[in-house]
Amino acid sequence: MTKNPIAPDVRIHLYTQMIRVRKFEEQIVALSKESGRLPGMQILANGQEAVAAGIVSALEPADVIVTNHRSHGHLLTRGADMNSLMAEIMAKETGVNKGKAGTLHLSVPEVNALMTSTVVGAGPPLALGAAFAQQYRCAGGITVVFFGDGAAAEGSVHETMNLAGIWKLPLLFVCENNCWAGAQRHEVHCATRHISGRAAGYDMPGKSVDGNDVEVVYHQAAEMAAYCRSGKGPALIEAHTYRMRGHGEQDHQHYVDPAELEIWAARCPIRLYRQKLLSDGVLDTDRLQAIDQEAEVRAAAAVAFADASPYPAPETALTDVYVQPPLS
Amino acid sequence: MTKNPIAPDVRIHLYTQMIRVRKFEEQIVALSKESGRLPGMQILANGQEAVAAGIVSALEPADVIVTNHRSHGHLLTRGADMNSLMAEIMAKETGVNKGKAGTLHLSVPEVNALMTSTVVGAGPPLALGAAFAQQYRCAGGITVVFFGDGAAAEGSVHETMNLAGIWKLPLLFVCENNCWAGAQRHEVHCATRHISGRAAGYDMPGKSVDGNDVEVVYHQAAEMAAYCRSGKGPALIEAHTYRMRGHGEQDHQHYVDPAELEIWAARCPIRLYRQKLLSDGVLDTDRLQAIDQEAEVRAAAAVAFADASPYPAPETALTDVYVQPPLS
Amino acid sequence: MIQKTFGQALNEALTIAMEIDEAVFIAGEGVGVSIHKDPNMTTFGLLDKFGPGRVKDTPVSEAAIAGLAVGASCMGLRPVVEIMFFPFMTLASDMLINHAGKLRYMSGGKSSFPLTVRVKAGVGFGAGSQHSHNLESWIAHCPGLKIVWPATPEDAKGLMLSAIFDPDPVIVVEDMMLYRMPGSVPAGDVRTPLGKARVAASGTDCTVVSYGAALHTTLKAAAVLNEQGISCEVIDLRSLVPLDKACILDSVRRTGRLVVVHEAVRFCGFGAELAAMVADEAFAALKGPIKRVGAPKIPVPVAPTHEKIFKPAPEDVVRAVREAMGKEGHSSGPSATN
Amino acid sequence: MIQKTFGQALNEALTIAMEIDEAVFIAGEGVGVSIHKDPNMTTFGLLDKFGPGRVKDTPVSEAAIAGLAVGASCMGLRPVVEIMFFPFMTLASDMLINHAGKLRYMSGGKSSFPLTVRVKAGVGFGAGSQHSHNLESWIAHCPGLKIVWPATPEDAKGLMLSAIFDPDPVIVVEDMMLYRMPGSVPAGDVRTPLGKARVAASGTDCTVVSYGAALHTTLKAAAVLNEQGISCEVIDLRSLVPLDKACILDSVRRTGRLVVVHEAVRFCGFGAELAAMVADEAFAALKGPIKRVGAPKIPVPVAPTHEKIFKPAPEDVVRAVREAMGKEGHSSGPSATN
Ligand SMILES: Cc1ncc(C[n+]2csc(CCOP(=O)(O)OP(=O)(O)O)c2C)c(N)n1
Ligand SMILES: Cc1ncc(C[n+]2csc(CCOP(=O)(O)OP(=O)(O)O)c2C)c(N)n1
Ligand SMILES: [Mg+2]
Ligand SMILES: [Mg+2]
Repeated sequence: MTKNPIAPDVRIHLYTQMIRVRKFEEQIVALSKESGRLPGMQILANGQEAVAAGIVSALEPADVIVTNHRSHGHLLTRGADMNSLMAEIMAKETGVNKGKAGTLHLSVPEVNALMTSTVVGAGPPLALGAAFAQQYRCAGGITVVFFGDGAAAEGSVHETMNLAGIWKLPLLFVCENNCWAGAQRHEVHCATRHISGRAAGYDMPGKSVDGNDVEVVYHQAAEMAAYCRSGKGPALIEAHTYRMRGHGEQDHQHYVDPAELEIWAARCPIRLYRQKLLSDGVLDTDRLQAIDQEAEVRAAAAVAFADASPYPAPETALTDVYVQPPLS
Repeated sequence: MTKNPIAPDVRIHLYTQMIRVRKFEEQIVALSKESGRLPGMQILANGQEAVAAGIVSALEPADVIVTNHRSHGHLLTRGADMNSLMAEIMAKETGVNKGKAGTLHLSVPEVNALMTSTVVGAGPPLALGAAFAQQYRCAGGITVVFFGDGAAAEGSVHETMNLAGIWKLPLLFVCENNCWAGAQRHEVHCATRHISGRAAGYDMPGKSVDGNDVEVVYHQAAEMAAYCRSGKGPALIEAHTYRMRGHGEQDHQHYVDPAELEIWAARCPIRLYRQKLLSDGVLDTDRLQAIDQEAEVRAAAAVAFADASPYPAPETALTDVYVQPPLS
Repeated sequence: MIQKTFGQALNEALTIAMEIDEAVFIAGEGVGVSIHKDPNMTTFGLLDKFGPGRVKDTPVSEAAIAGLAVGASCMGLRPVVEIMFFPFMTLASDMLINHAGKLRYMSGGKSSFPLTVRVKAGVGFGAGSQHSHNLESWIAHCPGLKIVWPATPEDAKGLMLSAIFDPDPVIVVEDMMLYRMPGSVPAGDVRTPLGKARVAASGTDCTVVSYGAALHTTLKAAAVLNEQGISCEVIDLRSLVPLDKACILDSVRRTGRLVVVHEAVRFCGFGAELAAMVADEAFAALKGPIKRVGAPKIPVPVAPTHEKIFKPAPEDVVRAVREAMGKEGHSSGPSATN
Repeated sequence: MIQKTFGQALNEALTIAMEIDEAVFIAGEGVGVSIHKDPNMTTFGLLDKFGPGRVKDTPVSEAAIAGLAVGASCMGLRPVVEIMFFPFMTLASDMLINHAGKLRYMSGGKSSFPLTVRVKAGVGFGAGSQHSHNLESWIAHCPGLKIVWPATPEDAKGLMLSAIFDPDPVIVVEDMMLYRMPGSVPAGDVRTPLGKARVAASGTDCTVVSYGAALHTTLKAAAVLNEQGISCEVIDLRSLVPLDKACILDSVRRTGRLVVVHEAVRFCGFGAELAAMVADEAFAALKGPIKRVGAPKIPVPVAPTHEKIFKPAPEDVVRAVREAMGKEGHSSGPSATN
């Protein structure tokens, strides 16, 4: 595949996207240390920002994304509003889902982040329906579904790949292989090193890429998205990356080899890209600092907004179950 | 793979197995024309006898088989008693499962035909447990699970292959690709022509073979069974064959191209093998007729036995749910 | 009104829905090409009429079929998908329970899921418990879903149309024992509202609530009881969720007695909810014990002699009503076992 | 008796079972290596003690995990597998409902399935409805399965041991809200029999039946009611199937009143079966309406203000008992919605 060089503004965009995710989640890390600030578990994309930024930046507005429990990167890079996202993570009334999603089920339909499921492996069948609707309406647009290497073991993923392969749906599978499913190493939950090897069994192209190199991910996404858009059918990208902060904030990684963490820390996608942009002269340290600064301020403002928001009124717990609630 | 020639007595055994299945099912065809003789649907292995005979004949007594809704061939070749099998198909008290299985759930643990499920795709996860027990006990023995090309689309099959590949279980997957899942042609329910191509994605060997050539199936089964037995892990055989009488006896195949049926009729595994044994001088027409005769008589006797048996007593419907029934 | 079978009525409902709304499509195993060539089958002829673009045969992949419905409905389509037999609903249950029923709520009301799931239910065709296992109480227990169970050709058409155009996920149970039942059906897009029960026979002594094929068992029993001088008010529930509580409570407040009849296992069956509701909200009106007629807690058997034990018969309903009336020694039968 | 937490008691039960029977193995997602390093977790330390041969970490494959248990138990092993959270039971439900619960019956009694499924339940940890959804009534409705729900460390150990060595499939529900609850636990292989309820507090005015974490809500309410001069007999069910009908019926025949309390959605919840059973078999003894305290029919919410609406509190039980006693205006609360 010929990689045409990426325009400077796009490269700056890619960096900006990653740092915004990082700063946003750093606020969550801080909050999760104070008890009672955040309901439920806190699951972060820290270390995987290049996958979200690289994939989502290659999409068009009409494209749909479906994500999972590790969703912050996908949603922010897709354009979700930081304030209402942070408010939702705190389960506040001003949250993007009125405090009914919490951190695990954030969905932002207004930016085509259509559905989120924290049931591992559930994203693909949901995305199947979205991609089918796009094909059915001939409206153009593709659907991208993010799932983990652990999720690849769920039967639902197999059923979806087979059906997408038969119907030639515009569905891009993005497997973030971060070496872990909970406390289970990849080899404990997956029979093969590369999940991309399964694509052929569903008559679709599959590629494994370095998920910590945002430009590699971006190029691969552009290529595969074009393939899906052209009507040829589904495709699979496996992005090899690493989950830097454990499964969630309550996970202190007692089972993780510190040496392995160090290796991946050195491969931090943001640090790598910062160096690259500097050495390529796309940005100087001042502009970089300004971007980082702005991201930091923005994230802090989101927390302030969320803090200022109340929890939803108790009785609203009973609404939004049905469009047309049963009479009785 | 070097195919050592098959001993004459084994070849005669293979033929005998196939013709016994055919004659047994011909009785069912006749019975299903008389209303009220057989409860439920009647699903036959007609045309697929070579898969059952070839695979099962390559197994050892300690090996376990798990089968599905199209089970007659697997069970008879495994050594199930014809009388109690026919009685069970008629849901009689003398049936192998006391009239509680009917034709769809026949299981014959006494010959290690351990479990049968008519839930498509359920066999593999059940077989996973059996193969795990064999590995856990280091008792030797492998598990063979029969499933269809349609079943290959179920998520449970994927989950099982992945887990068997990780744990290196002594589990032989046998996919009978008979070109159909109900009224859906293979290409309507499967993204690829060959299901064996998926094996690599689970780190196991996979082979597609001519399922209408009993010796080819037998050789492949012997090779793969040895592989599983050796502790190397699971393996997959895809046997290409054809469902000659439609999905079940109520299916008149209005959607099937008669020309296709003719082609496969000419490839009838029994006819082909009869010719081969004759031309190789393993059997002469008299001995062949004697074998066919014996199978016919045996099958007719099974019907007589079943006919002479009563339906189970009504109150026995309430037993066998639990080993230790709830008190209340 | 035109004479149609139950299956033809369902077929007409799908035809009308697809004609009036491009957003309606159907999918499932054999909904296009079927091994049956039978006009009494719900999807008969739809592939020829509407083509493979809107009538989608699928692989044997229940989770994906349900996911297809959830995802496509979230995009504004109106999927009508089939889960062939009720026991296979287990394979679709994550998509239906954890997604179709919950995603709207968790979106804060931003998303909606106007999908319909058709499922075949029923006891008495000899296929056994992996093809036959009525699980309506599972669906009814879970938030965000609706479930209807027509007992007549007219309601088969009317409820199917209402389900397809309802803005929420609706499970439509098709009772296999009824496909060939004839009846008069109104022409055109005539809908039976969800959540409205029907008084199938009015009476004064005992309220008997049922649905699906069991309703007809109940009506037979009511006729017998009539000759014995016991007047039953028979209610055809039609819709389990939403539930027409008012209709049931009003009737029980008049009769003072309740019997519930269904073919599902009695223990924790839907009848338990009806009995519990009445034992709370209409307690003051009750003159006798609430009886439930349902299956014993065993898998659906195969042998004809066993199926008789499993499936409620008119005599069972007659006995239950007489017990509710205090006219017979109390017995809760084999179905008491849990 | 030794002081242990609920989680430690479960852990001890697994340890004892694995020590006394080689056929016992455990499997599930993180039952070996867990992100938690917490002695209050059921499987803590078992990998070190028994090794990877008997403590099997699995992929995220619930159907395969359940199939592993069904198949291995049919071969004579005693699998103890974990389905991490109750909503994921949907993914294992075909294997459990259509296979674990039916294969013995369909084998004509030739096969048996001595398996145990551990599942985490509970409301109040803020993770929302895809991690929290109590589905005990699903299991209880289906033949061939047993289900227990301990409320104390002693029963956690005793029921787990009974479940593992029971010859039939048993689902053991572990209430997450109880893992850290301390209590005294008998040493050694001491088992709590399946199907025997426990009278947690004897009383004369009203029978209140509960299980799991809801039992403790109920006991708090009973104390309040005592001060109001209302004496409750609180029954800790412990085992839902088999159900100790005699214990419940006997109590209601003495008190004349029944209130059921659980954290599952009230509509079609397990409480409906208890209410229906009593409204039939103990009708003559009833002095007031049967009340059910349960969750409204909504997905388990996330916000603390919403969780309060969902989860039954002692005040809700107090109100229900007073209503059952005719001491308050009738109100069935938001949970009436279906
Ligand atoms: C069906 C289901 N089973 C188990 C879980 C619990 N769980 C949450 S995340 C997770 C690991 C998922 O691993 P992976 O798919 O690789 O995603 P990652 O967390 O690594 O991003 C598990 C087992 C779940 N949420 N859903
Ligand atoms: C889970 C499930 N879905 C649907 C069915 C209905 N059904 C029975 S057999 C069959 C086709 C199976 O095709 P295949 O696996 O190729 O087996 P074959 O009948 O061709 O031998 C279907 C869909 C079922 N029994 N189980
Ligand atoms: Mg992962
Ligand atoms: Mg087939």
